[in-house]
Amino acid sequence: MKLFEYMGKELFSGYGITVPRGRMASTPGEAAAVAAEIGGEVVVKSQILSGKRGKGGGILFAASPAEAEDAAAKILGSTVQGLKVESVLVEEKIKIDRELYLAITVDGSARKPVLIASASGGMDIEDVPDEDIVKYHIDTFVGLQPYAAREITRRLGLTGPPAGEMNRLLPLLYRIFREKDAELVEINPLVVSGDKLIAADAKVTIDDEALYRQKGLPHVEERTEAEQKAHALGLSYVQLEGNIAVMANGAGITMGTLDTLQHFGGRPANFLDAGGGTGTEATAKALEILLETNPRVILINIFGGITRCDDVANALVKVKNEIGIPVPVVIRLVGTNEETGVRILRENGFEAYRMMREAAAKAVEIANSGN
Amino acid sequence: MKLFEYMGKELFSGYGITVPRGRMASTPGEAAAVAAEIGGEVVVKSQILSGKRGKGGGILFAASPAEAEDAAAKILGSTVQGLKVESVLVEEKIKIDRELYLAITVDGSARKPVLIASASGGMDIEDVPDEDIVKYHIDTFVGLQPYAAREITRRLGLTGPPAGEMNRLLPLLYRIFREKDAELVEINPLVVSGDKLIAADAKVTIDDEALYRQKGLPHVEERTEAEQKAHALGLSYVQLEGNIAVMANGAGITMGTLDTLQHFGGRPANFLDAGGGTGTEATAKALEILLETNPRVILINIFGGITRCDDVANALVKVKNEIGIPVPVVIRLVGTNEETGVRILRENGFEAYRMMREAAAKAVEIANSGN
Amino acid sequence: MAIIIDENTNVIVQGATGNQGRFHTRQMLAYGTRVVAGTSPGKGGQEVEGVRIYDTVAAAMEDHRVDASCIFIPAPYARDAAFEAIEAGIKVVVIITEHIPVHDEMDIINFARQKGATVIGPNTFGIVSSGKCKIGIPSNQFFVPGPVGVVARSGTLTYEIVANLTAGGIGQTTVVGLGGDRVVGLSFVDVLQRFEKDPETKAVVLVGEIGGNQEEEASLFIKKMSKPVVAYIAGKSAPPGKRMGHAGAIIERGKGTYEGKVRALKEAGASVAALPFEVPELIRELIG
Amino acid sequence: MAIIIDENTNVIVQGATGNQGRFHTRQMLAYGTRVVAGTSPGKGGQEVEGVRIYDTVAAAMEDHRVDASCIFIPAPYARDAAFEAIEAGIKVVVIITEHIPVHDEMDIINFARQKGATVIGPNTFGIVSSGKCKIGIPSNQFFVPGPVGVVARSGTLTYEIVANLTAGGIGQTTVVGLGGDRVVGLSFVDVLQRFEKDPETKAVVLVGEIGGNQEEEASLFIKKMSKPVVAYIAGKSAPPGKRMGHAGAIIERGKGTYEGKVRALKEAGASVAALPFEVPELIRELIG
Repeated sequence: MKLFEYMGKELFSGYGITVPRGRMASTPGEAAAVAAEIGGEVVVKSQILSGKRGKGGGILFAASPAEAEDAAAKILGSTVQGLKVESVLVEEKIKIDRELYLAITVDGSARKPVLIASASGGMDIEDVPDEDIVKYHIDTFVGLQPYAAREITRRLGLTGPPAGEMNRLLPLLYRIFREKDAELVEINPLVVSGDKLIAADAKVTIDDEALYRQKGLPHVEERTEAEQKAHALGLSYVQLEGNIAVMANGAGITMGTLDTLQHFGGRPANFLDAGGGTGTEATAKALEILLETNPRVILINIFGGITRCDDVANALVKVKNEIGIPVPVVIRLVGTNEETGVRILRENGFEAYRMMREAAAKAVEIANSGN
Repeated sequence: MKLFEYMGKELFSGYGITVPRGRMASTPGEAAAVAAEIGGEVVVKSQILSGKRGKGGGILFAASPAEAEDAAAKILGSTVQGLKVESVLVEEKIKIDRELYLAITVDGSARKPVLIASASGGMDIEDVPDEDIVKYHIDTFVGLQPYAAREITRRLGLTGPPAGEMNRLLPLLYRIFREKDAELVEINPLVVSGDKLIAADAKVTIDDEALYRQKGLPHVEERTEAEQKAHALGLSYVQLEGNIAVMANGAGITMGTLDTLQHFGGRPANFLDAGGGTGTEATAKALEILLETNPRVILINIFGGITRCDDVANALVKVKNEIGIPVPVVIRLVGTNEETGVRILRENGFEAYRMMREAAAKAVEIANSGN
Repeated sequence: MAIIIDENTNVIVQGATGNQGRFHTRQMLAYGTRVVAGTSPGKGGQEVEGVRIYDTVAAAMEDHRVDASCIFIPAPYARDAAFEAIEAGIKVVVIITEHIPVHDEMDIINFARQKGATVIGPNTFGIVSSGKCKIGIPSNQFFVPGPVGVVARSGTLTYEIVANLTAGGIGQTTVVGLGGDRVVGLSFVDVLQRFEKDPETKAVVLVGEIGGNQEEEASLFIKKMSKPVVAYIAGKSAPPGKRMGHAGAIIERGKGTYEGKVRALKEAGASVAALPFEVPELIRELIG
Repeated sequence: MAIIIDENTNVIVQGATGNQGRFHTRQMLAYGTRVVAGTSPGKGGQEVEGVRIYDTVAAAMEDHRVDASCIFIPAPYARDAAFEAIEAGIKVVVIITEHIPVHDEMDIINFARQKGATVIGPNTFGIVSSGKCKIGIPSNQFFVPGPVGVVARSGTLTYEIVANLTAGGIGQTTVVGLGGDRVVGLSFVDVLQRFEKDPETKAVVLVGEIGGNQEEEASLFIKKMSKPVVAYIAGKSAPPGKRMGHAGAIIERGKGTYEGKVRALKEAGASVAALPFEVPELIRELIG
């Protein structure tokens, strides 16, 4: 779960990390009021779950409350990086002596947290040459100790009061990362402003799997409606842009099914992993979600292990009888209770394939037949 | 620093460990009032920094507020285990189904915390046979995890609701041990009372070296006045019962000096480790502490390394000139700046020995000469 | 021969009294796995499918030699269960549980490294040394002994490929599921090293997917391998920034793409199947 | 030969710019110790006694091979300093600092074990391989090369004994101060094992004291040693329940008594001196 910038900054601030003074506004008038309260020059920042807002016109500067109102009027309701802006963060404009980059994330390869820092902040870390990046892996049992902070600070070339501030900040950022089950905490840029270090941006991603124990955090919903419905059923669903609705059991085989469709010239409408051992009821609900996207054809690819073929067949029959299925359904069904499943399908007017290849080819043929 | 029982119980309670209902009283009248508030039978417990209060008459039961008043009158002001009782803890008398023993302490040999538990509680753990004791070493980086709690609970033979309570309690006790820099947290007995586990006693010792970062704890002063003065100077002082005041530099050599005195038939008045590199001022103050105990003789044993012999000599001269030294002083002085030190002493009427053996023998001779 | 587990591996099932634990205990026994005990706090003394249940792992180990554990404990308690197995000295810990928080996974693997334990998973189907021992959840009928080692990040896709191999008369030495999460105990390299040393394994099938850089790291090792490798990478059609079911299957900031992985594997000399059902044909070409 | 450190040991001083650090850097250099660098956060680039100061241990190790560290950092920061040295890969960490909280000491030793480092102290005078290398605070003049290994819990008492040995013409291979705290890195057994293997060490002096059960554990090893051991135990006259200067020197609940230790040592075949100044005579009797 990604947090909006302002949420990340509230989190930072609660841990003692300095952020610019500012508040949220959802109308141009509010933006003007916040700017007046702050005084002096301000920044008006669109709150969307994407980076690169500056290039998309999502960040504007204003020298007065009136300018702030204009800026907010421009940004609010506009679309930045494909996302609609519903609120802005109005903040003091801070003096920038230097911009740093700082992040802690999960290194899947090392199976450890990794701190990534650079004296070249303000740009995408991917664009910073490796030799300008400080990487430090953290032992989760030991944590980020003061000595490690000092060493990172040294390697960044910081000295004087900002070095002291960095030594203080690093363990705080790691505490946020651990205590909030974050996958990523990123400050870019981290601004050296006189003796201070100020987090001018905040990108925080919380591990979805840990949300059950992170009750204190705000809820941010990134999923589409269909994705939310699938999620509520415990299924993985990703909306795509094609016309072949897909259901398979298992993340890998679902990806493989999409790849096969694409290989044959088809365009998948979604990724839907129905998981293993999903029963008739949930499978039927999953089918309903697929129908709501108005596909040309539905492809079901079941390699039954824990998933029973008769459950899948019964789910299909149930949906057909209860709400009807207005589009063709292509089914590949093998594995546990295959014979029963195939018989049920036949009795209800569905054809079952044994080979994934054939089923995928058939689905593509149907989808593309009207073109 | 040892905590009084009631302090330990307050600490426990703050962490969610169940303790009997009760309050402190420093007069019999207060004890009666607390007993009335609690209702039913109560126990009146002397608050002293020693175990075995029961055998010393320091714990009495009372069936009514009047009896509680009587019990408190008996205990308050009395001497239990050599310690004067200044207050009592009045608590509900709890139903005892079973008594357990539970403690976490530092295992110097393993260099780890060790949890010690036994189904035979209510007695000294030293009297419990080894096979009835569960020992579990804890990795400080891993902590006491739920699985370890379950295993300890199983080995104690607990089942049903008390087992669940024990699983909950064990990690709490370890948290106290770690978060409060404890050397010992002990619950004896830990009472099984119906479905509950109740800490009927609390023995908590905090690491003196960590008190600087344990600001939230109450302060308990166990030291004698002389010990406090020495401690304020950064010196280690232990009051003993003989008549030869001793100062040496280093814990081992100070012990060795006491042993030598005793070997020769003398009785040391104290242990005073003046440390290494203690200057003239502090050494003079340490001498003043020794004088206040009215010894027959003072033995100073300095093997100078970081400690400079001239500093010690000057301290002695300073005390002699400023407040006078009414008893003989025997000095052994070798090591860094030995010649200067010995010259200063001679010029001021002190004799210096080179050998510890001779100095100790001389001190004993003087101490025992009047007998 | 086989890698990691074989016919002498004694297995316990943690969480054996739950639905999944019970079902798969039966399945594993049916496959021939030596399931010597199960654990379930508070249920010590019960039996599941003839297997004795203990309250704790340590209790089970008082009565049995235990080489491996199979964990079916729900995600919020899985970290504790894995720690229990590792501290008790079990050397192979297979964590079937999905949805474990990534910070818990880092802790588990940290602890396992300290204690010298091998973690398979989390979020894995498990591991099967064909005809000898199955620890995990795949259906028994797919796995028959033969010359091919299989290592994969995903489950059903692997069953599909293994079933195709088996149907084509090509059995497997050991089939290892690394797990679909971003942080798992074993990497492709860890398993490839073992296959390279295993005399019965003649060729290896690697079933990867988008996200992370495991396949790229594996490629560096494949270059040095004496045995042929056939790879299939799932997720060619996946859009960037979206998790494709697995927590680890996501293209982030231009990293972990299908193209990058396939390029690395091909450069390393692996045969890369464009579609999953092409794998058996490629294997047959290589080891005839 | 010598144990743990020798003439090739490169040493850094952590906290080299403080009073103690500065003084003992000079003394160690005077003894011949290869002090290659010092550390002091924020003071990188300065010099102390001709030794270059670095901000961090890692920075020092970019320029120098470092085998050992000598820590003079105040107690509240000593845990961090020790962790820094251990994580940087230094294999011998001598912690002079006293008054370190015992929980910090447990953490330090836990971390050292994980990383394979040897911790000497805390609250130790250090270690001297006579004529080769001194890491710590004893005055230089006491230590001359010879056939006796010395291991002790306390400082000045050891200087007394070593000075008596030296005065009697008996030099030392290595003198090791374990440290006076309840939790320290090395035990008597750890050091006795090394002396037993060291060809130059012909006899060992063990300077123990009341409290703990190190001496009792040492006795079990002394039984198996080929080399003679002379022991002195301080604290015969100490009352129970009182800390005699050292955090570890306390008789608690009837454990750690003088009598128990002396009995164990004598049963193990060690010669036990009743008084500290008897040690040289006993050594002379044993190795002529």
